[in-house]
Amino acid sequence: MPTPLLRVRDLRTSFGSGDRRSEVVKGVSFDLNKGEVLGLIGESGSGKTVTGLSVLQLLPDNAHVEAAELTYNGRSLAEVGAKDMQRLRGADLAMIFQDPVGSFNPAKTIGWHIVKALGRHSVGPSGDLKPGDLKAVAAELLKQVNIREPERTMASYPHQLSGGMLQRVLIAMVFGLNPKLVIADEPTTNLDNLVERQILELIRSQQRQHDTGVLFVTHDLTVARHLCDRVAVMYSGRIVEIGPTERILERPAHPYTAGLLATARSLEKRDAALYEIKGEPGATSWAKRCAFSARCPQVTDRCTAAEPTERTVEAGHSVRCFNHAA
Amino acid sequence: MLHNAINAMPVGASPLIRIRDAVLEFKIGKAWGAKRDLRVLDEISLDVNEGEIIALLGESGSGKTTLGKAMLGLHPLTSGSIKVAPPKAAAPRRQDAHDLQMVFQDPLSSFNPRFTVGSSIALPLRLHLKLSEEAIVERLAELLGRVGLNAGFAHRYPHEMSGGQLQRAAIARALALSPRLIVADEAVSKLDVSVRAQILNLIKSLNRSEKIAFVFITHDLGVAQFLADRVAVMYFGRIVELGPVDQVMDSPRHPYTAMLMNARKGQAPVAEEAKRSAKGCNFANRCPRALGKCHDVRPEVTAFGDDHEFRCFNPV
Amino acid sequence: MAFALLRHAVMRSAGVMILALMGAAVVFFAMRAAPGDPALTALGEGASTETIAAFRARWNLDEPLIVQFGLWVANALRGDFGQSLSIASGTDVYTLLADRLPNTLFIGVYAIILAVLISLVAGTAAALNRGGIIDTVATSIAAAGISMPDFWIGYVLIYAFALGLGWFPAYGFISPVESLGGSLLSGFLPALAIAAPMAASFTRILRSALIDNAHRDHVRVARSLGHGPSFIFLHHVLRNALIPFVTVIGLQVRYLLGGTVVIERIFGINGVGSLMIDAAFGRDYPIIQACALTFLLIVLLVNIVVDLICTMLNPRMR
Amino acid sequence: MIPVLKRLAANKTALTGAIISVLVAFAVIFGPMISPYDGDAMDVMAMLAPPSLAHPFGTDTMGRDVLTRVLYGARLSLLISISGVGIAAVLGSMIGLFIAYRPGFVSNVLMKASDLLFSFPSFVLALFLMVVLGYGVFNVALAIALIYLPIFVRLARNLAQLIVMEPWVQAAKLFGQPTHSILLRELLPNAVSPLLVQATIGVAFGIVIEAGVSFLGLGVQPPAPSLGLVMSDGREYFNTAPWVLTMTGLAISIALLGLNLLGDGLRDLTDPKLKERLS
Amino acid sequence: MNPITFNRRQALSLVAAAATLPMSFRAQAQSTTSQSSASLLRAAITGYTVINTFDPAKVTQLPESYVVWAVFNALVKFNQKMEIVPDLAESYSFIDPTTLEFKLRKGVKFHDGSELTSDDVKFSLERVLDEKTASPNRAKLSSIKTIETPDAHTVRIITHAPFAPLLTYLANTRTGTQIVPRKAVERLGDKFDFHPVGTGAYVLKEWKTGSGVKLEAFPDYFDGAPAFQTVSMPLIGEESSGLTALQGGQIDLTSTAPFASIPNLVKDPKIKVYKQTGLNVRYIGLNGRKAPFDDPHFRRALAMAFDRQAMVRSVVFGEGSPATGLLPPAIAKPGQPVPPSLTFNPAAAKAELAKAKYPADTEIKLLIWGPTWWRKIGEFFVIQVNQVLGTKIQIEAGESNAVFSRLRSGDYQAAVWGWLGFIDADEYLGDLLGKDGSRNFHGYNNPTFEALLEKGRSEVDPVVRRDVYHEAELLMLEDMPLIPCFNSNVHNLSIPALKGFTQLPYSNYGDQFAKLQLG
Repeated sequence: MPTPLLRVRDLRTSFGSGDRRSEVVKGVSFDLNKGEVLGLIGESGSGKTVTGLSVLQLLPDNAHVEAAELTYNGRSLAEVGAKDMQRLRGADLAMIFQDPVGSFNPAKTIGWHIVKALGRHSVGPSGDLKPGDLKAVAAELLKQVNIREPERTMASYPHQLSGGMLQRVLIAMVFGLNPKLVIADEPTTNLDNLVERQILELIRSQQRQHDTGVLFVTHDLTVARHLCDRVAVMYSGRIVEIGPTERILERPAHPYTAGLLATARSLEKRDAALYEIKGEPGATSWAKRCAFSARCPQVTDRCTAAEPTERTVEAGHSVRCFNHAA
Repeated sequence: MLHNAINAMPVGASPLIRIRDAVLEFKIGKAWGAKRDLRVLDEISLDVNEGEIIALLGESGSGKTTLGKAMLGLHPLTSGSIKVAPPKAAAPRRQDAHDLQMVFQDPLSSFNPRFTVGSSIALPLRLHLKLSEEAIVERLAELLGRVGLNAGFAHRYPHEMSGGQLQRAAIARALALSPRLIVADEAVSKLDVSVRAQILNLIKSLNRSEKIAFVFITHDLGVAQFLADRVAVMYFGRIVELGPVDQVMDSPRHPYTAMLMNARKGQAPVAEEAKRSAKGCNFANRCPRALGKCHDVRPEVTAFGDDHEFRCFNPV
Repeated sequence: MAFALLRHAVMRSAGVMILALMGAAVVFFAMRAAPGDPALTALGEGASTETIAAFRARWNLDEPLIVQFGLWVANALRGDFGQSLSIASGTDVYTLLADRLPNTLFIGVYAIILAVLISLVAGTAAALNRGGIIDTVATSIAAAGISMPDFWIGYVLIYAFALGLGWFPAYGFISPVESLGGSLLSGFLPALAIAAPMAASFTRILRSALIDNAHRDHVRVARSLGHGPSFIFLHHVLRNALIPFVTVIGLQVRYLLGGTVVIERIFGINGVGSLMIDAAFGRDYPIIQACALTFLLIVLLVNIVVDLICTMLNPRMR
Repeated sequence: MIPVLKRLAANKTALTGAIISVLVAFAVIFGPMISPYDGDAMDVMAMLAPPSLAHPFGTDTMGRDVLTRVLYGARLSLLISISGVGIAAVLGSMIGLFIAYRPGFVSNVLMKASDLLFSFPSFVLALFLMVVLGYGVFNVALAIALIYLPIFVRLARNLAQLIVMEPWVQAAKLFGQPTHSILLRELLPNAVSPLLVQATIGVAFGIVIEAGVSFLGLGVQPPAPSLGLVMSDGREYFNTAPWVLTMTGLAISIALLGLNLLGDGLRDLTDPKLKERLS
Repeated sequence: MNPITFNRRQALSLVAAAATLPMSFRAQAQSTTSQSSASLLRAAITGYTVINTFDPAKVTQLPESYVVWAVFNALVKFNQKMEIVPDLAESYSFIDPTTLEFKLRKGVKFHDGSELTSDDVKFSLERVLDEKTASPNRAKLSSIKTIETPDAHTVRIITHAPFAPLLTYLANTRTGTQIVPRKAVERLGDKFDFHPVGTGAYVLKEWKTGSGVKLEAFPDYFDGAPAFQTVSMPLIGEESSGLTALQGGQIDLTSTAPFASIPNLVKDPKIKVYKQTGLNVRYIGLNGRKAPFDDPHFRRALAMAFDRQAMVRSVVFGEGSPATGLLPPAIAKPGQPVPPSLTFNPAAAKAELAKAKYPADTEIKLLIWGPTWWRKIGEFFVIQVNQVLGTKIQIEAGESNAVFSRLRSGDYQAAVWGWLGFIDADEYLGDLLGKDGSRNFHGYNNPTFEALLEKGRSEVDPVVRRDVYHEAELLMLEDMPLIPCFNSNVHNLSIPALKGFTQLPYSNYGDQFAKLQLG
């Protein structure tokens, strides 16, 4: 197997200090290969967003990130200095955020944002760019994300554009920098159905065009179905199941994944009543128990006595559940 | 103050709410700047029948929430009418009590954070029913029970409850005065996936068992399909298609509905910004089937069968 | 954009004029309701009835109130605010104001500039050094600054920097018309006394606006794109923090101008403020009216300017 | 209430402010009782005595104990400021909430009137009102109330405009809750902490206004003790007895510092964006 | 990492840059500020800010007369020993008890270049007497019957009866007897108020309300050109501010000094203190036409209810003496005991109040004004009287002009007031309390008192005259139309370099500018 683009082993991220310290990511491990889209799926409190931010070191000062291994292209991100990390960001690692409106400085034009980002990394089709060319490159990038009037768009201020439009600009900007890895943090959650579909399509096509590795963070299984090569399902700070998308959608190994799928299926099948997972999600402890045990329909005594370890279902598909025969 | 645009209908009329040519315009612009009217509701005509669930389906800015609130009298209409059928039997409460209620999108802000959930639910009871304190406590427990919460939740403050629990409590509050209709505005979109199913099931069972009509506002086709008897698809203030849910979903006539259905199946629509049109069909600039006149002439409502209608010159 | 700004300015001015007219009405009618007959104040109780009648006719005091108000406004528009009744009997109020307004404006502008400079530096330093020594020192001084009434600061400054160190004149003010350097020097302490509480509050607002803006999403996005800290600070944080900063400056101008009143008195500056104090003691109604109105107009004008700056800073307001 | 106290204790600013404020309040309430001197009692033999154990702040030109005068003065100043700001807070908040809840002609007029008051420089308004109303304790309080009224109107309106859109207010409307009940039950409790914070800071500012007006001789009239009057005296004989001005100035500053810190701390605890909402 | 975490050095350099800012600009500004130069005298009028006119005939406010004496001259003036010596007159003599003849100096020029003639003198004095002029001093000169001008440099003043204070009145600025040029006055009309034309050493160059006066040396001054080309006279409302300005080097001379600072200033080598017993009186003026002061019992009760000795200590820091009557000690009959009605006597005061027809808690407002020590008179009075008698006197503060106009119009109950610069006993008793006295704001009218005043005016023998006024004063104190408090010392402060200043007990300095120099 070649070196993965991103290798994460036992990532733990906590906030605060002392008594008030709370762990949000509780030991997450995964690999992301070049040109691959990995869906990171989970509900609120599962730690999926924090996982993404931990990789890019974009968390606030009170956050504390530890990992047994956190490498980009074989290079340990933990050992990269602040200056180098700054250089890696944008050029190699980039991120698309959930709120397109907030992603732009309201006091600056769209064009300013793109030109400054391009100027920062001096990138473009020909490699080095003169400042004067940046505007043209920016316009070209906007065209690639199906923005019809790039000049007008560039002269606009963020509040003059819709969320979908802004997300498109952000995607153009991010992929225009040619990063190897993009973390997309619920980029479509705030968008309308049709726009969501367009944005997903856009990410997919840009990803293919640039052969970018994408970590796609979402709470929506159906979104993952159309976009991701593999999915990792998170629950309370850990990945409970990871594997190829089709495999997991067809034969989920974890009761939680199965429950989510059952609900989605019963919606599609127009059942009289929907399949329900009882209880509410949230950060629950994994100490000497399975965090999902309280909601699990298949719970056994073992689930509340010890922490389930990761088991391989088949090559590339593993699950954290006692009930699954190894 | 409420229902100033809503007149009582003659007794015996079948729909619960009858909306005719409802137009709602907001004035926008600064105090001294150029004002312009933004048409949020544009010639809406719709009946909501007793005991049915009707889904208002649409994207943000389509006017679905405004329409829901207008039904409740929270927004006065610019023109047109919304009429509410008078209650069939004299209900055991004061005359001005409102039997149209609402459940909101954000469960946390549905309750005044300074008071316990119980006291917020009890407020309409105290306001409109002359009940003893014991009776109120009893009624509170009963209401909470109906939405699957135990009576202990009455003493909790909103921030001490989870989203799902709060949404149940919000439904309990809406039920307090035995309403005939509840407008549920994106009532599950802020909830976690695994909790959504619980609330949707609850709403459906309340509708089936207690014959409470729901106007369910959503942008999620799946939810609409599961819950609704009928669906009204809205686009920039207009209802572009209205009909029984299966019929609309399985064989949409309006290109917009069709596009929504396709998107759900994974087919990306044409990338074009949604735009409001001054004269023609609002959807014309995104519509793959648009004709010349679509840009200039506003399509009128076309009936298709008894209960299916749409606004399109060139339907699918 | 220039046109839009101009139109915006015109629209704002129209609103301000209505407010100014309302203000004039309030000032006028309140003054009429105040105890004491202007005629008697001016002429004394012993004055003959003919003298009083002549005085009343001269100042339109025998017209109905609303007519008096109209005439007063009409005269005021022509710069005629009447004549002083007691403290400088017979002098045109306009002359008094024209003499003193430049001094007040000079000190006011001087104070604003000082306050803005101090707070820009202190606020930025504090935010950059959040939680550090500079931050603690700056915020503590700011808290102390807000807690000192300006007249008290005035004395501290006089005793420390004028009488103690001898760096600045202790009393009196050289008008900018006479000598700009002299006015800058003699105006420094009074301007600083007025500026100190303002600077303190500006510092705190700038500090918190900087910190607040540093946590905005677009800052995180900029970081994710690899922009460096100085770029982000300049273009994303400071740039955006200027909007609340300028807004607050606009709001605080009323306190600042209030401060000039007492400070003018303490430092012996012949400004509109000290004129108003003298007039208040002397119950010199025409002067009080004119001073109050002048101050109102200054605040309204400053508000227009602040509003325009905000509009330029914040594209969303255009 | 307990969690609030706990958070208060954790916030150094608020805690310092609270401690100073409590000490000042204690001194002002009980000080005059404990003090062996009468605020008015003259002792011409002991005039302008420097600070000593018997007279920690020294004595003034009439041989009155300056500390006792300051305590009485602070009591009066506080009373004036609190009543002024109190009136402004209650009235202003109600007007502000109403404006936010019921936009329309009446609200527009109220808002314009409030804006007008807000456009007068604070001290100019105070001076103007002192002339119109006449000098004296009650009128100073009234002037402070009028100066502070528009601030509360604006703040309450801005706060309520955010709350009015909240679903729970809409729900209340749907249940036919009467306007006064919506203002008092749904809006006020959720706007009250910023308003209280503003009131705390307002009391500090009210003291400044009172002291300033009285300092000029247009406010509280002698022989009633007022911080401004004591300072005005102290200024006159600063060369001979610098302690009168210095001690009184320091006393004022400490009291204001306490209130300001408390206000700031409370603001941080309740609403870090309060300042912006004022605009 | 926080994007706004800069390193400490960057933050420090910002702070340092800010700190040096005011200093760097100060260096720039200083080069442009002019320091006090030898040709400029800065003589501040402290404690007052109001000037209503510079017309000698109309002057009432103290600051006005400071300027008037620099711009005008009278026929005679006081020398340093308070003796009357010729000024515009070369000599004078009584031709008979009712005729006073002046020989005028020749070649005296007015500021407008015209020459002084006897006609100008006649015009000036008749102008004061003219009712249309509304001079506050008309009554003082009412004894004048006619003024004759036998030639251009001779003036004869003929009185109805022998008039004792005539020379004094002709010398004192506060009588408005300075000589003005007829032509200029007639030409300027009302404008003369602020465009005075005199014979004085200085010409008024500029006047700004509330701000001050600028004088320019008059090169043709008959007594020789003055040393200072320019005199600026800023008006400084507070005496302590005047001191601050003097200490800060912004002025050279003050017209008054804060009493509280005198003990310290005397020891200060950087300040020169001039001090003298003053010709003045501070009193509580009562309005005898209004309740409760239309009741003499009430008035007497108040007069005995406070300790004047303590008031002097407290209010003027011992720089004065308790009043023994209305007349300052310098002109009163010496060696007289303090009358009981001016002695602090709580028991007698209460007994007197008991006889009054008004209750103790009658509402009384006492007007106060001016610099702190003036206010303190009122404050001290109110505190002690209220304590002793249980009265409810309240204080109302005003500005001097406003209080004065209320006094004049009778719109008051009680007011702290006083006069400085009155030199003749008739000015005190006659002007303040005589029924035609132009400063009788008290409604006092006692025929016996009037008769005594009349007698005093025409009595030429100074000793007899003094006894007459003593008798009148004792009579007045029985009625107590006003409550005398104390007489205060007068002070001037200057920088030590100022030479040639002589302080006079009426504390005027306008006529001294010509003699001053910096050495």
